Amino acid sequence: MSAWLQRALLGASLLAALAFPLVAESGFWIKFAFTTLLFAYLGQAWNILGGYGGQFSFGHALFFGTGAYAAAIAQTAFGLNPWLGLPLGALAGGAVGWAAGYLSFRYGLRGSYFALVTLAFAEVFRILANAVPFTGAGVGLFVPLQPGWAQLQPGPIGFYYIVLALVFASLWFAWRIENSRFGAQLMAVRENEAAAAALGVDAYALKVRAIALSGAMTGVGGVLYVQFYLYIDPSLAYGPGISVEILLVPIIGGLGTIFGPLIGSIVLHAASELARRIMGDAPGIHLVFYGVLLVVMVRFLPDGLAGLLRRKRKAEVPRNA
Amino acid sequence: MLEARNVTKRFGGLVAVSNASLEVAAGSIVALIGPNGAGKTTLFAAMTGFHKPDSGSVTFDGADITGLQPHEIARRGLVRTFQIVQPFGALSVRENIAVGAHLREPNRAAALARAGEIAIRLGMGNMLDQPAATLTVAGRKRLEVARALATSPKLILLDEVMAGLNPTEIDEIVPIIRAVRDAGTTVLLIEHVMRAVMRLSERVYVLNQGRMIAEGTPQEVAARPEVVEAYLGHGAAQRIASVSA
Amino acid sequence: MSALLSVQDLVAGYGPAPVLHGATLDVAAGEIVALLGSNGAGKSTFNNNVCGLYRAWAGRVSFGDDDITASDPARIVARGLIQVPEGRRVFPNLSVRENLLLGAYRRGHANRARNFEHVLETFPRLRERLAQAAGTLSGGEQQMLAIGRGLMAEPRLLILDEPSLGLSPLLVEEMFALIERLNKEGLAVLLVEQNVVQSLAIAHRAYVMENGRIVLSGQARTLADDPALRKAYLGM
Amino acid sequence: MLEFQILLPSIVNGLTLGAVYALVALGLTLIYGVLHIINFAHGSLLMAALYAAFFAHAGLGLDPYLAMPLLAAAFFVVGYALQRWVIGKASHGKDQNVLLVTLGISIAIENLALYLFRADTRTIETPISYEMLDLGIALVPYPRAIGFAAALGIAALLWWTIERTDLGRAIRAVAKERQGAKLVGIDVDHVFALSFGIGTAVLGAAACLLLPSFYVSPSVGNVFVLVAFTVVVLGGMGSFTGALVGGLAIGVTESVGGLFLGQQLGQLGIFVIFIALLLFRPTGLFGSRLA
Amino acid sequence: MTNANDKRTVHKLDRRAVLAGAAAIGALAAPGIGRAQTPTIKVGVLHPVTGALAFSGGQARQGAVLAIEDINARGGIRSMGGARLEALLADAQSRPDVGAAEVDKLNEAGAVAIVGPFASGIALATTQAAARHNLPHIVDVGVVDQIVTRGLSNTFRFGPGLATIVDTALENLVRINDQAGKPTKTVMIVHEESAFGSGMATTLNQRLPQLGFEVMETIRHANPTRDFSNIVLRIQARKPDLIIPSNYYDEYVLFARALQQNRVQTKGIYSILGGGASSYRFVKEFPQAADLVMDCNHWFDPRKAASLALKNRIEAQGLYFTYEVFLAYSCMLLLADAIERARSTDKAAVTAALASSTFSDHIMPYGPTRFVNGQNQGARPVVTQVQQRDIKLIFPVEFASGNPVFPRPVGRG
Repeated sequence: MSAWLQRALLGASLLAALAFPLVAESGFWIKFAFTTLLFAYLGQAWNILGGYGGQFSFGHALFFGTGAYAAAIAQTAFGLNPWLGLPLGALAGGAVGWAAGYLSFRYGLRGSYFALVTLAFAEVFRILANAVPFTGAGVGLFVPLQPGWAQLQPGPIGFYYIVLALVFASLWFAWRIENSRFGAQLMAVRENEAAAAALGVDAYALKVRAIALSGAMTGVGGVLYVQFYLYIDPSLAYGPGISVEILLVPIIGGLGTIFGPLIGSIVLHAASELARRIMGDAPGIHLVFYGVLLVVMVRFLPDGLAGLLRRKRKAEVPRNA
Repeated sequence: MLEARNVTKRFGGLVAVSNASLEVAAGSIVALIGPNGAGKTTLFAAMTGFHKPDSGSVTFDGADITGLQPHEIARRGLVRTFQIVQPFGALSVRENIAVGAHLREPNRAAALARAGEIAIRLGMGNMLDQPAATLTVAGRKRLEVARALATSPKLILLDEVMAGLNPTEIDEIVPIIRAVRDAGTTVLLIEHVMRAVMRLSERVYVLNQGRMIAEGTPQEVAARPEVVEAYLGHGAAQRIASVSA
Repeated sequence: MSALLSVQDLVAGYGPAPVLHGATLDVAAGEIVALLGSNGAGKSTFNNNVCGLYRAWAGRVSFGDDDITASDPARIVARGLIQVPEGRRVFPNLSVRENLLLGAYRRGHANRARNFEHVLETFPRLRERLAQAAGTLSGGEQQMLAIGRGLMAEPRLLILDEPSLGLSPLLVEEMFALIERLNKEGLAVLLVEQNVVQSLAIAHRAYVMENGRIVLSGQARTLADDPALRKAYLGM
Repeated sequence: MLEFQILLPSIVNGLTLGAVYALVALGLTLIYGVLHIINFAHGSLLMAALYAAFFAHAGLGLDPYLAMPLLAAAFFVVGYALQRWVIGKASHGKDQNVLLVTLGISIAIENLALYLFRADTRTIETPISYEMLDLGIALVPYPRAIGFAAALGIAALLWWTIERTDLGRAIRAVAKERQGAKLVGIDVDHVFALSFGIGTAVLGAAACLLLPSFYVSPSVGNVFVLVAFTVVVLGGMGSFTGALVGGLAIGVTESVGGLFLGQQLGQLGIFVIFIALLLFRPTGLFGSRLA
Repeated sequence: MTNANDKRTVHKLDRRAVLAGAAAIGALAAPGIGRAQTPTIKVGVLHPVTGALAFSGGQARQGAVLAIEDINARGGIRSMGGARLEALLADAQSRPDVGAAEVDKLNEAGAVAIVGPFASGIALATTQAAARHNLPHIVDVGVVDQIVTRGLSNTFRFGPGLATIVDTALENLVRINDQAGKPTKTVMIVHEESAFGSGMATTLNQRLPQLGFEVMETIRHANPTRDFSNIVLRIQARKPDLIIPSNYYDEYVLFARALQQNRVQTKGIYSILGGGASSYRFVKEFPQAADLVMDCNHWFDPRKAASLALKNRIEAQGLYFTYEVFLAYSCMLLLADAIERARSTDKAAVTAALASSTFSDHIMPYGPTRFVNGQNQGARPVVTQVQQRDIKLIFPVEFASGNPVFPRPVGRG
């Protein structure tokens, strides 16, 4: 694809995205777009660590929930304006990310072990959030309904634009990663930690930075979620469901690619919606279809969808060369 | 410039390197030879922080670097390549080399530009945008060298960069290594290809069964029967002697 | 004498570029044939494709009367073509006894007890280590175990990939003596080695591989005297 | 203090609970140890097995303890087929794809159960449901005492299979040295599928032991799956002894932790141990026999 | 043509919608298109029929769907020419965000109002989403008080909230305890960790001491809890007069079984919003464990013929007659009544009709319907007791179908 055509396509999609709420009078499709974009954004956050850094987290709910709770608590207990909740959520998510990274990378956890420890961190937070009073324990936290931009409750269309902006920011950020020293070194660590170290790359510091960044981004997503639904409880915030949903997005779309998470989120949400409409109302049957679809997709698209769309750069690495 | 003193490294019960010492003078090309499994690569790893020596010390540029992390050692200007090539498979050749260049060059564009220059120097100018995973063995070996060179090292440790290359390719790489030295980087290389060792190095160390068994000029070393035996097997010296006689 | 193993124009590799560019080689029953070449010349690629670990790109491999070009390793093992691979590939988490027993997993199961005794007679040192995990053996012992495991399958042809790698000169000597002895007992051997001199000393015929091509071949004794070989390996 | 009065019986409770965890973890640890994959469908396969046990009882009048060999065999076939023709084929040997495939299978199975059986929570009563075994220090319901004994038995059987049979040796060989295994003529894909099948067969047995003292609903797998992961890590991925001891240890931790920290926080202990172990001794308490 | 199993009225969200996109949906929403003959009125039936809450969600959906069948069988909405109700089924997947998205979908598909969504957490999200469209939303189950205290004018809760439930439970507890000569002094509370269990426990801990009871211990357990043996051990050690459990069905089953296995003897089990004691399934499967257990919960009015008819129909389908069923059923009747009076499918008109509702044709033991800030003031829970394998209503007295047996006779249970 020529650079010109690429740019034209990008521009057209941008315009389409901006104009979407004006054309789609449907509240449903706007909310559908909001959710899809929110997970594209969260997936991109995961992609920084998992796709570019090669560290698979099964516990991104840890950052999502922490961001959500930080903003919700600050707002309900201390009357903080939710706009300030956004940076607060980033800070909280980043701090938890840093701590989780410090602990796990310091002790050299990789692969399945890293995945499991992040899962466990999220579980610990879920149990704690259920037990301690300031999170509202099992009852959860209610954010007061105060519609309007001032309190970051701008209505579905407003939220759409906010999350669209976040998605653009995350795309830009991923592009930056691909074109910066940080990103180059991060990818080098993903590909081969020993070789990277031999070239003077401090893999540990890099991974901690990546997880802190990813955590901060995810935390912001949590804040947005809480502002949109005005409610958070421990299993919504820290349950394994949210972690899995976040990581599916970039894996399906294409790991370590700029547009992978966006594509993945669109495909997953469209598949889920399609499954409901095709399979009808009987409980469960559409999710059976969705599950099978997932398996079939992997069977025929082992490199994610982005693998189809972009020039095939990743040739098979010989396994026993 | 680099001095390893009485380095010992054990793996479980196996002593891979035993009390080995070597010295590399600034501006020289030194070779470390020995049969497969002699412990050459382990010694490299012990000097560059990938293995912590069980005893002994390594000094570089006057400072003790024993037990430092690999990236710290690399930052001081001592960089190794790997015998079993370790390309960043999904990245292009240019991007691979740029990872090395980034050690001294934070700017992305500048690092990529430097990667291009180095690739051209190593005769890889036409492969810049190829994913590293698609390179041939020879290409990967070169990439190892290119990446290491991109870090602007003071001393480069080359681990069997000629293994698997054909004679023409070896003839190409020999002057490149010499040029590296002439540009101011000291070279220590592990090599099996004796032809190249003979042509390149000023000093040769021979490691066998983890012990340093000889050192000297290439000619001195090649003349010693224990070296020939270590290489070609027991009795080879006599057999060769009888054949050449 | 018809060939036991016959490889014709084998082209193979990993990823996009071929490593072998059309190698042709044969081994007759009762022979020791040496395949020589430096690191990375393509010898292991050759072995692995002959043994079915990888699917060759082109060419033909036949063993006995069978075309085994596209066979899977289990079937090739069942026919009696056994490889003792480079790096030994013993099962480090299994005991020496278990490693040997598994050697007869696909072939030679009926005579397992007898062959087991025979291997222990050949390698008395393994008898002392029977209960020890293979991963804790020394390099030489692991090499013996790998060969012993190969013998458990009652091979018709044994491919030995770098059996002298990492062994002390004394052990190397022993190893070559052993190979010679096994051959005297009737076993055909394809010896893949870097150790030129000693390999040529025991082999009947030899091939020299460089960059995925056979560049020299002939009677071992003739090759040993070939100045081209000496120059290539010693730079003299 | 109350806590100390009931400490002993609560430890006994923890042990019987832990035996169930161990059973669920045994299959998981085998699959991880051999295939090096984290099987996210494990919980939903357990759920499917519980339904099978339930319908064997409700439909055929088969006592769950008698149905055990039958279910183990049936689930062996299920597991073998899943690995050989679905997971192995679809994952292309990539970890992230294994994750997606097992997740997809798990979503499909769970919701198929929901569709077919509705979300009702179902229970069965056996003649011994309310009989108690008096151990002196504690009363243990018979179903749980049986579960405990059977868990030990199954672990021993697995151990014997893995340690003492050719199949077991082949499995261990494949776990650590695939190339070597191929060179002695082991069909690696077959062994993978066998291991997955055995791991799933254990779930079939576990379901029969669990059902009389538990319930079944489409989401019941989630109740055990996280704990099973914990047990596997605690015991060392791939170790049967580890899974057994780990399961018992987790059961006791949960039980005693619940006693002193409150029932809700009792589960916290599990994850704290889990994290500490991952950080400081990722090979688990027992290292690993397979992996 | 109106047999009970006629499913033709159940409209499925068809695949046209996804293909045709937003514009088509707009057209679809226009009333009457393609159905010129019989006017239909679409109502949203939104429940979590997959995921963790699938059982309750499925039951509630069934109740709502049966109500629609009954309404249509009676001649539909008479004030609108016998217009038939048509259910738009939606699945919240046990998640608030999905529930909220479904509300939008229902709105676009032309729903006049929504009945649902069983759970408090989901209700908070769905009522708010419906408020954005001014779409009337009747909350069938969802006891958390915040649902109706946020000033959403579209939200109506027909059933009682948490505060009312606790009030009723305590009022009756004092009454039966006084009647029996105050045998109960000490109490242990065993509750699940989420919104309703925790909320309950907090309130009980404040109120019980004022009423002369001593709370010996409050045990909070996680969902799921795999083992109740330790909790039972504690109960055995403390020997409270009364146990107050408040948990979901799965946990309640394990709890009850453990109590029975260990032969725990207390003067009574008095559950509040318990998962088991007012469940016919539990009574049938665990007759001994259920015997004489009391529960303060939602319940139908056993004196009304309609309730028993409905019960029989549900049981004929192989289902259990649980509170989700009759609450959703009643809520749908409430909605139909409002549409009848509004004589319109205009959302504002229906909202107004709901706000002024005095609906009485339901099957609940409620006082007169009167909405204040969306909460039905007539709503009240009742106390039931399992007696002779049946569930009897014992409080309030005016609806009672049996007398409380308290304390539990020694040796029983």
